[in-house]
Amino acid sequence: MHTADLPKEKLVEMYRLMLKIRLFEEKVFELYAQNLVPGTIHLYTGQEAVAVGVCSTLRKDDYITSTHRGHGHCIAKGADIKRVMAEILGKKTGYCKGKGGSMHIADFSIGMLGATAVVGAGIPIAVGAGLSVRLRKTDQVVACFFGDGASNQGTFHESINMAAVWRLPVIFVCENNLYAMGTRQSVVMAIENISDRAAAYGIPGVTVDGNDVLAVYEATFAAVERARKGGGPTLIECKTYRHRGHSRVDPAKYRPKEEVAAWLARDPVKRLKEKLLQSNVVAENMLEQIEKMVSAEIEEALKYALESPYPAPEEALEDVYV
Amino acid sequence: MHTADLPKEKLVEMYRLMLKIRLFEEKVFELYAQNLVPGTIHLYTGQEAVAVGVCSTLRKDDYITSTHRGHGHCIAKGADIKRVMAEILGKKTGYCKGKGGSMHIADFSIGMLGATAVVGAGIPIAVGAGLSVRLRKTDQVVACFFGDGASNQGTFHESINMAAVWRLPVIFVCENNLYAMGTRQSVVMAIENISDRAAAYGIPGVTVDGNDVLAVYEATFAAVERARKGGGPTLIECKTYRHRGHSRVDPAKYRPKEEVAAWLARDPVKRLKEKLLQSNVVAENMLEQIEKMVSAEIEEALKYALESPYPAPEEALEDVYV
Amino acid sequence: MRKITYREALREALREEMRRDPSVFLLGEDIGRYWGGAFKVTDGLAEEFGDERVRDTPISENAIIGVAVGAAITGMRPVAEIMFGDLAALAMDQIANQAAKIRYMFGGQAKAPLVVRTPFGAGVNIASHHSQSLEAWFMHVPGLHVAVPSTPYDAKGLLKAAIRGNNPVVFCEHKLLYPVEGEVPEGEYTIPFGVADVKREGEDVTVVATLYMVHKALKAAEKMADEGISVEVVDPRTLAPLDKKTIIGSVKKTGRLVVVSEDCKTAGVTAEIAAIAAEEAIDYLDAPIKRVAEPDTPIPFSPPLEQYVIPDEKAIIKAIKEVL
Amino acid sequence: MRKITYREALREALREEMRRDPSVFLLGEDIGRYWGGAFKVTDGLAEEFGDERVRDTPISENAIIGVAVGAAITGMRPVAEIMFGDLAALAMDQIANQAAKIRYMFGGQAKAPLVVRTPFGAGVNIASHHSQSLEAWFMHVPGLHVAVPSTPYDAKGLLKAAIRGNNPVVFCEHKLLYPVEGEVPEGEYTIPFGVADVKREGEDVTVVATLYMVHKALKAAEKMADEGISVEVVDPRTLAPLDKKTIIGSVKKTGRLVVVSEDCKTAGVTAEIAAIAAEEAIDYLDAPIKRVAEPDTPIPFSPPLEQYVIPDEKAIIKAIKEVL
Ligand SMILES: Cc1ncc(C[n+]2csc(CCOP(=O)(O)OP(=O)(O)O)c2C)c(N)n1
Ligand SMILES: Cc1ncc(C[n+]2csc(CCOP(=O)(O)OP(=O)(O)O)c2C)c(N)n1
Ligand SMILES: [Mg+2]
Ligand SMILES: [Mg+2]
Repeated sequence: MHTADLPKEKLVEMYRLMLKIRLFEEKVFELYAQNLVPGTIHLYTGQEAVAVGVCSTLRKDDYITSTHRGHGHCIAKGADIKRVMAEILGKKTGYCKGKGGSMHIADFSIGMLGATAVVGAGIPIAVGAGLSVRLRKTDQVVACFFGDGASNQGTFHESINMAAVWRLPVIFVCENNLYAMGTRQSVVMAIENISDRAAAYGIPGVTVDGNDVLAVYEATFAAVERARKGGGPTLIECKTYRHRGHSRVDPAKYRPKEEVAAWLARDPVKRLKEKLLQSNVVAENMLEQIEKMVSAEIEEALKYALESPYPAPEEALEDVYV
Repeated sequence: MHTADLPKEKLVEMYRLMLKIRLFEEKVFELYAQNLVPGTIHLYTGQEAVAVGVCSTLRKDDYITSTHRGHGHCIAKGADIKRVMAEILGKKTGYCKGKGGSMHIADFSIGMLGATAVVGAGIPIAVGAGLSVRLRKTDQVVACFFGDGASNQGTFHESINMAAVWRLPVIFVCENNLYAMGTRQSVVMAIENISDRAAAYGIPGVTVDGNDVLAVYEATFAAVERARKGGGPTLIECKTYRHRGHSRVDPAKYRPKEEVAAWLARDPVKRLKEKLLQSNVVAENMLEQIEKMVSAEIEEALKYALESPYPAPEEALEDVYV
Repeated sequence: MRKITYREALREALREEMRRDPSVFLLGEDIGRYWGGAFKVTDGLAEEFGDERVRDTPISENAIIGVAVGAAITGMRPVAEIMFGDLAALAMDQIANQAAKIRYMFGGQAKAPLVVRTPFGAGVNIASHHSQSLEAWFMHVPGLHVAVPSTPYDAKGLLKAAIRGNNPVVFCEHKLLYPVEGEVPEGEYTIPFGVADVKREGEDVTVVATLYMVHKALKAAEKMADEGISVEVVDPRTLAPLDKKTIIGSVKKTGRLVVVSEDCKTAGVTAEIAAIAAEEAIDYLDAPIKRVAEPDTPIPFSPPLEQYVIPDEKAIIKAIKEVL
Repeated sequence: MRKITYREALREALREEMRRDPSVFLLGEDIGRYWGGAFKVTDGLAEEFGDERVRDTPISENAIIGVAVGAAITGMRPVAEIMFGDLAALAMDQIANQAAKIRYMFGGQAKAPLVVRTPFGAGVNIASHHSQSLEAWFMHVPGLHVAVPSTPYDAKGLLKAAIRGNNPVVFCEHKLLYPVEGEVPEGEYTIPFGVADVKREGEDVTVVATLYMVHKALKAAEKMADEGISVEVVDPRTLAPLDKKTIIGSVKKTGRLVVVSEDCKTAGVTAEIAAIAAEEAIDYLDAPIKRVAEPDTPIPFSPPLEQYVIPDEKAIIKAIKEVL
C-alpha cells in the first residue's frame, strides 16, 4: 500500500504511537536522572519512525524480535506501557516480573518475542519464528530489529542466509543509527549501505530514510506482502539517529555537533506532525489533544510502576525451569 | 602477471606440484583402503589447481591457513611430504608429532599456519596473521583457504568485514567444490556465485575456473599484488570439484553421475598437462620423467612414514603449555 | 527382549515422537536424505517425514540453535543436531545465553522446548576438534537439562522424554555407543529426567559413571567381583537434573566413591559429583574420593596417544583399589 | 605505598607492557579513543599508542579472538577485550578450540601468547546477559590459563605476567572491583601464575575465595575474629594453573574448608576446589566441605532479586559456622 492511500486514522495512530514512545522515553530519562532506574538504559528517542513504521504494517499475531534498545519496539507492537515501565523499574508487575529489566522486555501475548541484550542474538531467533510459521502453515510474518553494529555479527550472516534459502517470512530491519556505542559505522565497515549485504543472500535489500515513518511503512508494507505470499525475506535498512547517548552514562561526545544538529532537525516525530498539519489531515488542536492523552497515559503508567511492589527476593529462584 | 608471460620453469613447476598432490592423495587413498590410516581423511584430489595456482603466487614467508581438506595446501606451500605422510599415519616424525593427524597439519617454517577442523575457524586466524603483518610492517600476504560450506559460517562474515575495513593483506580463497559433505550449494545458499558476497564488505570478488591452474594463478597474482601494496583483501571463488567422496566412508551417491563425469573430464592435472604439451612448453618425455620423480618421492615419503615410530604414549601429556 | 543399537534406539525415539506430534521436527547439517546424519542417526527419516521436517541446514551452528530457539518459543519442538559436540562451542551463546535463559529473563512467559543432540567422546582418532566431552559446560548453565544415556534403552527413553519436556535439553551422545546393542522394548516408554539407574548393585564401593564409561565401569566391576570385591555402578543418566539422592544413598551404603567420566578432569563432571559427596556424605566416606577422567590435555590424534588419555578399565580398577 | 584503583592498575599494566614491547597491542569493541573501554580500562591508551595498537573492532566476538590467535601465532602479543564475560559465549570456539589447542594439535610448533580480558560478575542490575561468572568453562579447557585477580596489586602483576607469558590466558576481571583501591608499588613487578596468596592467615577454617568474593570473605573473617574464630582466606589468584599445594596445605592446617565463588554452584569453580580437597585431604577434614556460590539461576535484573542470588558475607559466615 502506498502511504498516500493510508486512511487518516492510520496516520494519526502512527503519530500517536511515535509520540507515545518519545514521551515515554523522555520520562524514563527523567526517572533515570533521579536515580529511580536500576542498571542501564538504552533510549529509543529519535528512532521512533522505525518501530512505528514497521509495526504499523503488522498484525497482532505477527512476531517481532527486539534488542537492548527495545522500548520503542514494545510500544509500537502494542505493549501496555504500565507493564513496560514497571519492568524497567524492576517491579513485580512488569512484563517479566522484574527479572528482565529494560534490556529484556517481552510480551508474548502480542507476538513480541522479547529483547536480547546479546547484540545480534535475536536474528536467528526471528528466523526460527519464521520457520515455525512455515511449519505451522500460518501466514504470520516476523519483523526482526537490530542495529548497524549487529550487522557485523556472525549471526546476521548465518541467519539471513538461512531465511533466504528457505524463503521464510522474515523482515530484517536494520536500524542504522550510524553508531554502535562510540563506534562510527565507517570505523567498522567499508560499505555505506548495509542493505547492500542483501545481495550476498539473494534477497532484496533497500535503504530508506528511517526518520520518515511513511518511507519505513511503505518499504515494510511491500516486504510484508511479499513475505506473507511466500516470497521470502527482505533486508530493510533504516538510516536514523539516536537523540541521546548510547546508554545512561554516555554523553556521546564522539559525535560531531553539526551531525547531531542536522539529525535533530530531522526529528521523526516533528516531521510527521508537520506533514499531518501541512496536508490538513488533522487540525493542530487534535494533535494537542493527542499529546495530552498520551502524557496522561504515561503519568498513569509511571504511577502504576512506582506504586507496584518489588518482587520478593525468593522469586529469584522461580522460572528457571518449566 | 599474465600467465602468458610465465616462464617455462614456473609452468613446469606448477605441473609438478599438482601431480605431486594428486599422486600423494592417491597413495593416501590406497593406504586408507589397507587400513593403515587412522581416523578419517579428506582428499584433495580434483582441487589441485586451486592450492597450486594460489601458492605459486606466494613467497616462502607468506602465510596460508588451511582446512580439514588440507594436504594439497601443505604440499603446494612447500611442505616436506615425508613429514606430511608421517603425520597422517600418526607417527612421531610427522609435522605435529602425531598429535594432529590429517586434519591438523602445520608447518610454521614455511608459513603454513595449520589446518583447523572446525569449518570456518581458520578465517579469522588468517585475518589475524594479516593484522600481524601490518603491525610488524612487513610486506607478507596471507592466503586463506576455505570451502563453500564454510562461507555460511559467521566467521566468514565477521572476518572478511574486519579485513576489509582494515585493508589487510589477505586473499580469501573459497574452494567451491559445490558440496559440503552431502549438501549441495543450492540447498544452503540462494546465490550461485559466492564471490558476490565480496560486495557486502566493499572488496573485490571474482569467480574463476578452479580447475584451470592458470586462471587461479592469474586472479591470485593480481590480488596478491594489490594486497602487498596495501590495497586490501580480495575474495576469490574457485569453482572446482572433489574427485572422491567427502571423507573416508563416503561413496558420494548424492552426486549425479553426469555431473561427476563432466567434472572428471575437466581434471585440472590433465588439463595443465595437455596445455603444456599443446603449447610445446615441454616435451612429453620430460613430463614422464617428472612423473617418475614424483612417484619416487612419494614412495620415499611412504617408506619414511611407515618406518617411523609412533610417539610414546606419555608424549600425549606434552605440548599442552609452553 | 528385542535388541537394537543405540543409534537405532535414538532413531526410533525420533520417529515415534515425530509420528505422535506434528510440532516435532529436526534440523542440522547433513541430517537429511543425502547423508542421514554424520553418524546416521537420522537415516531414513527425511524419506518418511519429508525435507521440511528433517531439515538440512547450512554450516552455521550458532544460527541452527538460534533458529531452534525461535521455533521452540513459538510452538514447535525442534530437535537440533550439532554434528560433533566440540562444535557446540560455536553455539554457546544460543545454548547458554538464549535457550537456557529465555524463560527466566522473560519472567516465565516463554518456554523453549528444544533438544540439542550432539555426540561427544574420543576413541576414533579424529583428534582435538572432534573428540571432546564438554558436558560440564552445560551442567554449569542453569535453565538447561543435560542427558547422558549409556545404553540403547536409556537413549530411547530419555530422548522421548527430552522431546516431550518443556525445557531445553542438551542431549549428549557418545560416538562409541552408536553401534552398541542392547534390549529395548517395542512398546511406548519414557525415562524421567533426574532418576539415576543403578546399573549394578554392590556393597564395597560406589562407582558413578556416565556414557561410554558406564560400560568400562561395569567391566571393571566384573573383574573386581572375581577378586571378591563388590562394586556398585551408578549411572546418573541425566546430569541436570542430577539424582543426588541415589548417588549419596549409594555412597552412604558403600562408604567409598570413585567418579568416572571421559571429560577433562579439571572442573569437569567428576568435580561436581565429588563435591556433592564431600558436602553431603563426608561422614560416611572411609577413604578419599577418587576421580577417573581425561588428564587435562586436548585429545591427540595418533592411536597410542589417544588411548593413553582416554580413561580405561585399568584406571578404574586402580582407583577402586586405592579407595579400598 | 601509593594507592590506585583496580582499573588504574590494569591500565598501568597495559601501558607499561606496551611501552616495553612493541609486539603488544590491544583490540576490542570500543576500547579506543572514542570510549576507552566500556569500563574505561583502556582509557587514554589510544592517545598514547595510536589507533593501530589500540584497535576498535566491529561487534564480532568470535573473530576478535580469532584475529588475536592469528596475530599471536605470527609473533604478536595481542590483548583482546571482550566487553562482558557473558559474550565470551560467542567466542568459545576460538578460545577453547583454537587458542587453547593450537600448540598441542601442531605438536608444539606454535605458541599463542594472547590475553583475553573480560569482566564477570553481578551487582549492577544489568541482568542475565551481562552479569554471569563463567570462569569454570575456561578452567575446564586444557591449554588455557585463567587469572582471577582480586586486588589492584594482583591485577597489575598478573596482567603483566599474562602478557609476557607464552600461553593463552583468559583474564577474568570483576565489574565491582574496577573502582576498588589498593596499594600498588610504582616499580616493576609481575606475579607468577599458579601461586596463591594467603590474604589472611588463620587457624580454624580455610576459606578459598576469588575475585570480588575475596573481599566478602575477608569481611566475614573479620567478623568471625570478633567471635574468636580464626579464618584463613586463601586467594588462588589463578584458577589455571591452580596452586593446589597452598590450598591443601591450608586445609591440612585448619581441617575445615569453605569454598566461595560467585559463579553458579553446579559444576563451577567451587566444585573443582572441593573435589581436590576431597581427593587429597579428606583425612584431614573434620567437617563436610561447604560451597558458597550462586544458586543455579540466571542473574535477575531487579535489585532485590539480584541481591538474593549473589553470595554475601552472611552466607559465608553461615557456612563457616556450619563447618565449625
Ligand atoms: C555480542 C555483544 N557484544 C557487545 C555488546 C555490548 N554492546 C551493547 S549495545 C552495543 C552497541 C550495539 O550497536 P548497534 O547494533 O548499532 O545498536 P544501537 O545501540 O546503535 O541501537 C554493544 C557493543 C553486547 N551487548 N553484545
Ligand atoms: C563448524 C563445523 N561444522 C561441521 C563440521 C563437520 N564438517 C566437516 S567438513 C564439513 C563440510 C565442509 O564443507 P566445505 O566448507 O564446502 O569444504 P569441503 O569439505 O567441501 O572441502 C562439515 C560439515 C565441522 N568440522 N565444523
Ligand atoms: Mg547503532
Ligand atoms: Mg565444499
